[in-house]
Amino acid sequence: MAAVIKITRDPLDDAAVRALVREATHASDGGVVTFEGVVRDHARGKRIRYLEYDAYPEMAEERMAAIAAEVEQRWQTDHVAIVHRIGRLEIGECSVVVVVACPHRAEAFEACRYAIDTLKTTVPIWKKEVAEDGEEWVEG
Amino acid sequence: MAAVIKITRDPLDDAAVRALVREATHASDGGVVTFEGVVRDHARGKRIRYLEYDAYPEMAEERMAAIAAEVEQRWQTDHVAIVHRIGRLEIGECSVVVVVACPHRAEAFEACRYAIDTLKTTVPIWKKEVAEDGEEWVEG
Amino acid sequence: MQVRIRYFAGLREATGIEGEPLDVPEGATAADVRTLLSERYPALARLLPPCAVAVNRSYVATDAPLHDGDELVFIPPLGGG
Amino acid sequence: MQVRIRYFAGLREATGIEGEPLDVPEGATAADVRTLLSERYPALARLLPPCAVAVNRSYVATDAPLHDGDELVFIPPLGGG
Repeated sequence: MAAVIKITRDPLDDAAVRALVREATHASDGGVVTFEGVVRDHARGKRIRYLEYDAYPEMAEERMAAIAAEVEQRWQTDHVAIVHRIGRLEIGECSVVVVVACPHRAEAFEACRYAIDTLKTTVPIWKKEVAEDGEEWVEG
Repeated sequence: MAAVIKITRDPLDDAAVRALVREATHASDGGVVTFEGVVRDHARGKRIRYLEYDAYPEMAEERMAAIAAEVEQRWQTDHVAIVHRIGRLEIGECSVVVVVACPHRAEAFEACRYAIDTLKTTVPIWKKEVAEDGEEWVEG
Repeated sequence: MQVRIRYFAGLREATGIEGEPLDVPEGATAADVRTLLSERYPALARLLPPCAVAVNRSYVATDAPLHDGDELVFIPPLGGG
Repeated sequence: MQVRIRYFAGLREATGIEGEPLDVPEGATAADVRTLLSERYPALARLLPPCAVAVNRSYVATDAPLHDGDELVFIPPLGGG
């Protein structure tokens, strides 16, 4: 398959996450690792009300596809899904899902970890924390 | 919460996996890592028809609880679910689910990896591969 | 004294039973039981040597002495995950 | 020559627009545009220095020369994940 890559405004709810896991998992895969980023109720000592994500969508999807291509080369799997939601997200909602399916689990863990780490440092997506005492675009 | 620990004969289907992710994830958690073991269509050069898992259930659940306790101590999270299915499993079905939710993703990845690695080497569960040309209880 | 044996996986298939009570001499060890069972069930003779030993759900050394009422399980190479 | 600027996140809030065409001299660089924009939008003066630069969706050095028709985006510190 080609990797599933998407910037979306749709909720990454249970059905959406399971659909990604199913799309990524093939009959040759024995281990599937899924990372979900979830909106926390506090950060930097502040109580968060909600988050607002923005992206440079065309470039973000190109960078995410580049990550999937690197994963494919280094871990020999193209069974990868990387989806990031933008717009307003409430506490407990999922901002990003990365799924990697491999024949064996070690590769799936490494590749999934690599993908989310690299996403955070290279993909043009931004986060505004709306806290009880103000709002701010924050790094990380 | 107390960790969710279970040996079960019920399918680990989409609804079951999502229920575990939801049980594990709390408002303080920003990263959730889920490992799913899936029945592959081949192993050791054989085409697999299905697998049969067996367990020493009381001891298996005790060992799984011990893994969760170690995770709690080392990574400071008790937001852990470890569930292993036994009985007959078809290709593509899920045999084991490990979910770890943490404030930050590095801990969630490490703890989830530790839990499944330790499960494989310490929890009394066995696997019979039923292949096209015979069946065998196999290690690993 | 008497211990309770339970069989799982290949050991259950080889014996055809889920478990059984077993009379053993005072001070007997899991290694002694292994010898005894290998005689009773020839199919176990090649299956037991690679097994670990659990007594009352904890891994123990093969030469640890058993006690009356113990639950003894031979643990074949693991296949979970 | 003319380049097209697009604004995201804090830069969009500071300018109040999604983007704009911008006439720049031949050989101008992203650094030159940064100076120009900081004068036009005082609110950008403190936001642009930490930004990386993307031209036509690829990261480039701040002093790389721009070309007519380029899409130029200043990339504030990332917050994805």
